[in-house]
Amino acid sequence: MTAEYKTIVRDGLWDNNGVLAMLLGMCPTMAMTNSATNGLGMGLATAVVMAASSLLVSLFRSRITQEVRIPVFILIVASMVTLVDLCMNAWMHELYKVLGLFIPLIVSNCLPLARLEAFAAKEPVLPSFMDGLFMGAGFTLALTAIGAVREITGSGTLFSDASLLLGPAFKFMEMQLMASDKGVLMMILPPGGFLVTGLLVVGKRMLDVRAGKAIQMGGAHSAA
Amino acid sequence: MKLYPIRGGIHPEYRKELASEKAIVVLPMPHSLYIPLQQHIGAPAEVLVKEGDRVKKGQMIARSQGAVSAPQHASTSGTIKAITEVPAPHPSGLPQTTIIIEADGLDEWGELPPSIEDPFVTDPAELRARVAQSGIVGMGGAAFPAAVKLGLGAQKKLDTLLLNGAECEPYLTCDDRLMREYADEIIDGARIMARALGTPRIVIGIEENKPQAAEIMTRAAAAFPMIEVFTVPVQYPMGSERHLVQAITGLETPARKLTADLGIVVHNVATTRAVHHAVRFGRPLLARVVTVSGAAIRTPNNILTPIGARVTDLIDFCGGFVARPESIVNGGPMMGQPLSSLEAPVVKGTSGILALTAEEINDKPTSPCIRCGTCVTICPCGLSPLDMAAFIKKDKLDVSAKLGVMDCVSCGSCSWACPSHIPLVHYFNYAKGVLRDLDAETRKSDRIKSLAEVRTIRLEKAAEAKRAALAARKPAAQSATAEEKVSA
Amino acid sequence: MFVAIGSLTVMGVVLGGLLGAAARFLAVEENPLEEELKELLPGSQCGQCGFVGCSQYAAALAKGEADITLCAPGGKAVIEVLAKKLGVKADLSGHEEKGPEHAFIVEDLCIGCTRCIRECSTDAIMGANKLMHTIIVEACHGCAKCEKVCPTDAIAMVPVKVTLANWHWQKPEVEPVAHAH
Amino acid sequence: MKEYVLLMISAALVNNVILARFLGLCSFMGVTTRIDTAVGMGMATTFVITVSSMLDWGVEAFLLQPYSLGYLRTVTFILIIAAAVQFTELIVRKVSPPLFQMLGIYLPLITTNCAVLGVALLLVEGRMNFIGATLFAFASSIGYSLVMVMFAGLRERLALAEIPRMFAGPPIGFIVASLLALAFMGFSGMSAG
Amino acid sequence: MNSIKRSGPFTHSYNTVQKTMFTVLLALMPATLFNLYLFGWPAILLFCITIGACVAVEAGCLSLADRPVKQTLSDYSALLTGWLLAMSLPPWAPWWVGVLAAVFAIALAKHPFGGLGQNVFNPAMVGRTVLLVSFPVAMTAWVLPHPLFSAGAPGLVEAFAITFGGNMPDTMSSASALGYVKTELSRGIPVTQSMAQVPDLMDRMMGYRAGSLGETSAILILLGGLFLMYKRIISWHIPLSVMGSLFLIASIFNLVDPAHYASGLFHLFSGATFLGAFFIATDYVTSPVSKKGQLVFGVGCGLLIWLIRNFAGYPEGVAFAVLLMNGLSPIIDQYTRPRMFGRTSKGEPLPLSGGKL
Amino acid sequence: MKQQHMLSHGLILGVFCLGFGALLAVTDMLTAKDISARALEDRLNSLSQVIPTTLHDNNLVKDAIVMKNEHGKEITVYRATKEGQITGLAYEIFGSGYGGEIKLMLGIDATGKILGVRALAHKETPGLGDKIDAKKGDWILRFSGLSLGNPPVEKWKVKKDGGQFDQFAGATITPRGVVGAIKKGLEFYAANKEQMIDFGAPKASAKEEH
Ligand SMILES: Cc1cc2nc3c(=O)[nH]c(=O)nc-3n(C[C@H](O)[C@H](O)[C@H](O)COP(=O)(O)O)c2cc1C
Ligand SMILES: Cc1cc2nc3c(=O)[nH]c(=O)nc-3n(C[C@H](O)[C@H](O)[C@H](O)COP(=O)(O)O)c2cc1C
Ligand SMILES: Cc1cc2nc3c(=O)[nH]c(=O)nc-3n(C[C@H](O)[C@H](O)[C@H](O)COP(=O)(O)O)c2cc1C
Ligand SMILES: Cc1cc2nc3c(=O)[nH]c(=O)nc-3n(C[C@H](O)[C@H](O)[C@H](O)CO)c2cc1C
Ligand code: SF4
Ligand code: SF4
Ligand code: SF4
Ligand code: SF4
Ligand code: FES
Repeated sequence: MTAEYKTIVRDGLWDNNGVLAMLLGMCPTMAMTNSATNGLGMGLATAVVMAASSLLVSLFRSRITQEVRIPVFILIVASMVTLVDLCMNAWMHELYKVLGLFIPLIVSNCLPLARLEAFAAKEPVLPSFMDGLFMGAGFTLALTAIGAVREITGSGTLFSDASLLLGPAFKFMEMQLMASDKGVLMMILPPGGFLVTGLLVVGKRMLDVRAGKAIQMGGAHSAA
Repeated sequence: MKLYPIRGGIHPEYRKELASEKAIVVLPMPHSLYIPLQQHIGAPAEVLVKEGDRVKKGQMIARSQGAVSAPQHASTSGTIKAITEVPAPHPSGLPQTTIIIEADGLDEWGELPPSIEDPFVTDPAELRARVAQSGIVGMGGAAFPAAVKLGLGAQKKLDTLLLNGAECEPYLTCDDRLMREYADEIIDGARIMARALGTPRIVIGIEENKPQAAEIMTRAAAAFPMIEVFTVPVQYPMGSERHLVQAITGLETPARKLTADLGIVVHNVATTRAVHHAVRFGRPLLARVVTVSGAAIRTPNNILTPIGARVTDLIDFCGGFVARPESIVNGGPMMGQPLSSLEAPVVKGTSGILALTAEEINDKPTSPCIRCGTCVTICPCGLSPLDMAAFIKKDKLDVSAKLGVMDCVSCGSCSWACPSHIPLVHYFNYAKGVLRDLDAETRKSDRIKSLAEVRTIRLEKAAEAKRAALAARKPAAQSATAEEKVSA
Repeated sequence: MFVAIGSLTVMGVVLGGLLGAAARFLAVEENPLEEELKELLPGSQCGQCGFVGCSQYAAALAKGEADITLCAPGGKAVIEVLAKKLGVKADLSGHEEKGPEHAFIVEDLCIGCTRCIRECSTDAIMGANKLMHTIIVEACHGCAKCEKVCPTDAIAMVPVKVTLANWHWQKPEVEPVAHAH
Repeated sequence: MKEYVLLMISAALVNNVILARFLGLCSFMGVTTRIDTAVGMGMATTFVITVSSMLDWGVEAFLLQPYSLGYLRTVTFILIIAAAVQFTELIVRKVSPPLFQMLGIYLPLITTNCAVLGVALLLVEGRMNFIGATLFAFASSIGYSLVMVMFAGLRERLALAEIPRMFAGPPIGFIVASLLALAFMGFSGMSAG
Repeated sequence: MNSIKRSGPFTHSYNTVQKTMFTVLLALMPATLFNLYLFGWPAILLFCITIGACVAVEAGCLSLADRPVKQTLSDYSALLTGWLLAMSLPPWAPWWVGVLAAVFAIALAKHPFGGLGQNVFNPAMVGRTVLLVSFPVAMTAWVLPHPLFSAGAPGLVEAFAITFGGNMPDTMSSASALGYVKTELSRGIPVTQSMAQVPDLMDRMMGYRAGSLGETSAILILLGGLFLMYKRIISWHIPLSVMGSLFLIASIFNLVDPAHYASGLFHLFSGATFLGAFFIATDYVTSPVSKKGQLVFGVGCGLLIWLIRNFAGYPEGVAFAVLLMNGLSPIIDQYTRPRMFGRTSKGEPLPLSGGKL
Repeated sequence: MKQQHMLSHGLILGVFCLGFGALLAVTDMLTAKDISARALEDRLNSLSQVIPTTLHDNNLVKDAIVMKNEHGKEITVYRATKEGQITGLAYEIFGSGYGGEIKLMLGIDATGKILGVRALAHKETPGLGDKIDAKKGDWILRFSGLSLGNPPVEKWKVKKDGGQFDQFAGATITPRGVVGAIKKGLEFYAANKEQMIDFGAPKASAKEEH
């Protein structure tokens, strides 16, 4: 793997993580992380869409004029989302039931569009695809982590219903760590989503500081 | 006698009893007097004497220069020992040009202008000229040349001269004593000033905590129907002129305007007494009453001090220190400035010298603001000190300016009351300084911009002329230009 | 199926046309920012920012290609107004405020070469050929260009003197009980 | 009448777009550093949500439903939103330059604000009539604006606080959002009452 | 003497943060002692645990942040937060309720913001609401007063079992008035009828009712509040506007439809109205600073309390109302700054002619 | 020139729309069958929890009819038959809970005895009211076998209200809503029995779609 791809991977998974560093794609991050399984599922779906649309945008990038850039990008993302939606509904129905309303919302999830603008619209096909894929993977990672923390503290389980998402073979992942009524309910309610995300950003900072890196202070479009 | 409420304010411990019953005593003439060229707001005075000159008491030794300025006079007779840089009575301790007079002990009067027999038929302009010539500046703190203020009468329609006898600062009793001991002179001076200003009415405002002064002044004023004496509630900073005006007339002076725009001119009682001396006897402003007080002073006192005596002279006169002073303050404890050196001289605006112990100051380490809102409630100017300070702390001076930091009169109420002991006023002083600097800088850079433009135009013109000349010379210059290009 | 494809295509064409039209109407606007920025700069064309002069710096700023902290003569004040205008955070950490300076000519060293006079953009240097030169402090904005051209090192930059007139309180020190970050 | 009031309260407060439904969070975290920008963003978004929801309602009722094109919903809605945003920009610029000055910079951000699409999809899910849909969209965006402005006020305050370095910036923003969501839980169960 | 660090003033009031907090503690004392007596040993245990936990968490956070621990603890703010937090918990709640609430109050709502004075939400109320939302069962387990040493009151040993073993005897549980009226209403029993079952006004004023550990005695809380006003720690603006607006809106609706809306007096003397109005909503840090702002804040609290009590899922809304208004405080602050001297409320200089007020 | 530009933007977007529209349409065609099959499965699945599959040999969805319930809301009544005999009915019932409406599916046999009840959708508080969910507790299972007369009508209440059903600790509103809904559902059958088992009525299946 060349250095360039290494950076793409590291950026996507950690340094420039969509959720923890760029603060994009916040909505699914909050809404779909009341359990690790949901986070994982949402992350995977998003990753597929991101990889596919990055690929397409990069392919067509020379044909798209400045003025219609955004609508075309949106159209591409929306089509990919619909595609995923239809296919999931038809062939991965259990997962579809879990992710529900939020699959259509991948369309306006700011993360794919931001990556299309920032990367795929300028770079060749393969790196774009990699960027989409690993940004999506980083997104999945963050969502799963947030989901795990919320699930453990809020309901005392981990990866509950993972077998519905991934198939019966993954039953082993489902864990019951404490009695469900001992959990701090708030953690799986809206306040918990914000709280855990905030704390994970702090956690990332601490690790970064320990690794001798500078703290990233802002989100992607914090100065408007 | 209807009074109007003023906003906010505080009730600090006044501790006036330390000096209020001490009659005014005269300071024995010190060995040397240090007379700074600038004891007032405006341009410094211009020296008229040189080293070695002999001067007599009352002789003008520096004359005013510019529209807003005031002359300085020799406070006693003696020789000019030096004209040099001496630390100013100022927290920075920066030096300023000072005339040092070695007293000869004779205290010999020089030639004085004649006294004006009946000021009430004299042309106001002449009265003003006399006041200007006598070097009188406001003695209530700001030290603004009094004659300039008297000139307002010619520009605006005025109806009231307000005598400020509030003396709201803790400790200070000089105005109190002055009113008790020299009421007639004050009243006479006030009438002269009213004449100069053209105001038909004089109002005297005295805080309720000076009942004797109020009584004596009322008695002294009884003969003159144009004069009214008001006792105003004890509420710091009642002595601030805008607030005193509001308390007595109910009028609120608009921001960036003067009380004179409402037809009211405010003067300190000591200022009017100085005017009395200048007009009736031709004597310039040579001495003032200074309250020396504070728990670190052995015997607090009200001292008639020649301008130019050093602070150390006053303190020695009071028997020195009985305790370690935490701060030596020039003025009252609320608005006064810390003195960086005891060698600094007393100037025309010095109303008090306080040697304060740590217990009296009662300052504590700063803790975070708990947003108690006290500062907001008590700010007499309706500001939000906590917000202004927070923005200044984060270097957002422009926001603090928007919140009105320039409107702050530095009365100190907020700092006094803050339970977290945040140096609010210090933040504001800092911000005001920086904002003033920035202002000066923009003005300078505007000037520089125009200078640069002028230069550019000049250069362009010159280049144009050169080109024209070149073109005029000979068309065969073609090859020459080519050569030039190669070399360039 | 054909309804689907058809309606989507029609929508695409219409919207595309609309956006094209929009782009046309929106494109005409010229960037007024540059002018405004130029107003904010000192205007002395000293070139310390690394650009030819203030206009070029302003142009670069407007395009977002230059850092706002480059103008030395403008100091913190200019950085702050630029930050505000451009809606960005001024990072003053790297910017060391030296305080205002002006040039000072050591008259003993001056040989009257007039190089500095030609250099000064505000005519702040007085003197004539072969004669000693002096600086008019009020007109000098401390760009230090003259310092650089002087063949005898007769020009030094000195801080503007603190006097009673321009002294002010320093910012209070950070409170003792406040935070060690 | 009463159900419309309930619908609006529920949309604005109880099921607040940001704090309960988790929509539009990127702008919530991104453009709330100052109150005036938050107000601007709120106004612009309110306008776009209301208008595009009305259009989307029309598309749903007259195109998608009759021809069973449910699967094109996402694509058509988002195209309409993108167009509505651009169109708004055009009109505002023509009609009121001062308003454009105020809202202009926010408009492009709105296209990718999932609150807009989210509200439209919720409308379809709720099968509301036109008036209900319009009111719902409007109330939802008012709730959005309210929270944006509140949050911006809080962040302006925080800009003056001595936040520990590890928490400064986004983390403290999340914590404030969390506590705000906690406070809004006080309204939960409101529609039932 | 040559380096002068600070400008004036050179005299200061004797007011300090520590003294302020201490005075508040003093003002809380009568109500606290009376209620501890009323609810007996389990309440005393919970009270100590909660305060202890708050102080311990504060100390931990301070040392994590590298700040002077002893010096900062002595500003008593954590103690006060713990105290008020304890007063807002169900009196016989198990120990972990107090500890967890303390963690959320101090480590979540206070220190990430930078500690005293920097937080934007009321720490005690954050602690209480997090617990309420997370553990609704434990947080709505009320008991009737069992005064110390009276018959039927738990002794120290039983108290340990209640607080540490979670063995709250079912027989002792009791609904709170607000909760009772609310559930009855939800099954169609009009307020007018269910009102017969709640303790009468006199009992509720004195404090003989089920409720949070420190909220029941309106009279003693009022006493403490008046003491604070006398000491000028708080002003009348917030308490009066909270209670006034609550009373007013409740009374209006009660007049219109007494079957659905309880009376103004009932709202005043139920739940945490008094404690909230005098001690919670008045928290300096999280309420507006100007008097005008405080009135707006108070009215907002009052209306929200009524709204939540009547229409939302929770029987009581003081904590939520306070938190919601905390969230609005910065904005209220910005729009209710006092008028500057000599300027219009917009900040322009006054016109000369209009100088007269 | 400008005009052309505008057109070309339109064309670009139009072409993309055309392409992706086609892609989606094709995908829809490919998936449509599976999707409706899944939807049917879903329906049957949830039905099977309230009407055991052993009880019928017909397609419940096909034989469903649409009726108006007592609030005028349209509900689908699924009917199970075995060898032409009606063996069971399933329909949606609604209760009001703590967080709003609770949607349940009630299955009964022809005599009005409960075969099973399941919560379909609710917004009750997790950890408190959500114990009505079969996944979270067995509370909902205890209704099987009961009917309007067993227990007697006046005992169809939670214990707190003097009935026979347990409430959850700290949550009475949810169980009260559920018990009330079931009771009303049973009463609905009692009142509309004739119509519900009439096989001449128009079928609902034609209207089934997404
Ligand atoms: C807060 C504050 C307090 C003041 N207190 C007094 C005072 O007690 N006595 C006084 O004469 N001047 C006081 N002044 C100064 C007056 O505002 C005003 O400048 C003075 O009375 C004008 O008189 P003069 O020019 O004769 O000094 C105070 C000013 C401020 C800002
Ligand atoms: C300061 C304070 C705030 C409170 N806030 C709430 C609240 O927001 N929600 C709630 O259900 N209970 C809250 N409580 C608890 C209730 O006030 C109260 O204990 C309970 O509803 C019983 O009141 P009653 O006896 O008057 O019916 C709070 C208690 C205190 C002391
Ligand atoms: C946060 C919270 C959530 C609640 N959720 C539910 C719920 O889901 N179901 C319910 O019946 N009651 C719920 N309640 C209501 C109470 O627990 C309510 O007081 C109770 O239903 C009354 O019953 P009781 O008579 O057992 O006290 C909730 C209360 C709170 C404070
Ligand atoms: C009048 C008054 C009321 C207070 N009320 C509260 C309160 O309700 N909750 C709290 O945590 N602290 C309260 N405090 C203490 C203090 O303000 C609190 O610890 C800070 O909010 C922490 O930053 C109060 C303090 C005072 C002076
Ligand atoms: S010093 Fe300034 S801010 Fe403070 S109270 Fe006085 S006028 Fe107000
Ligand atoms: S008086 Fe001090 S602690 Fe109180 S609000 Fe003002 S600055 Fe803050
Ligand atoms: S450094 Fe500043 S003054 Fe000099 S040319 Fe650049 S912008 Fe102009
Ligand atoms: S530094 Fe030199 S060149 Fe620059 S303005 Fe001053 S005198 Fe002129
Ligand atoms: S993901 Fe919803 S606004 Fe960004």
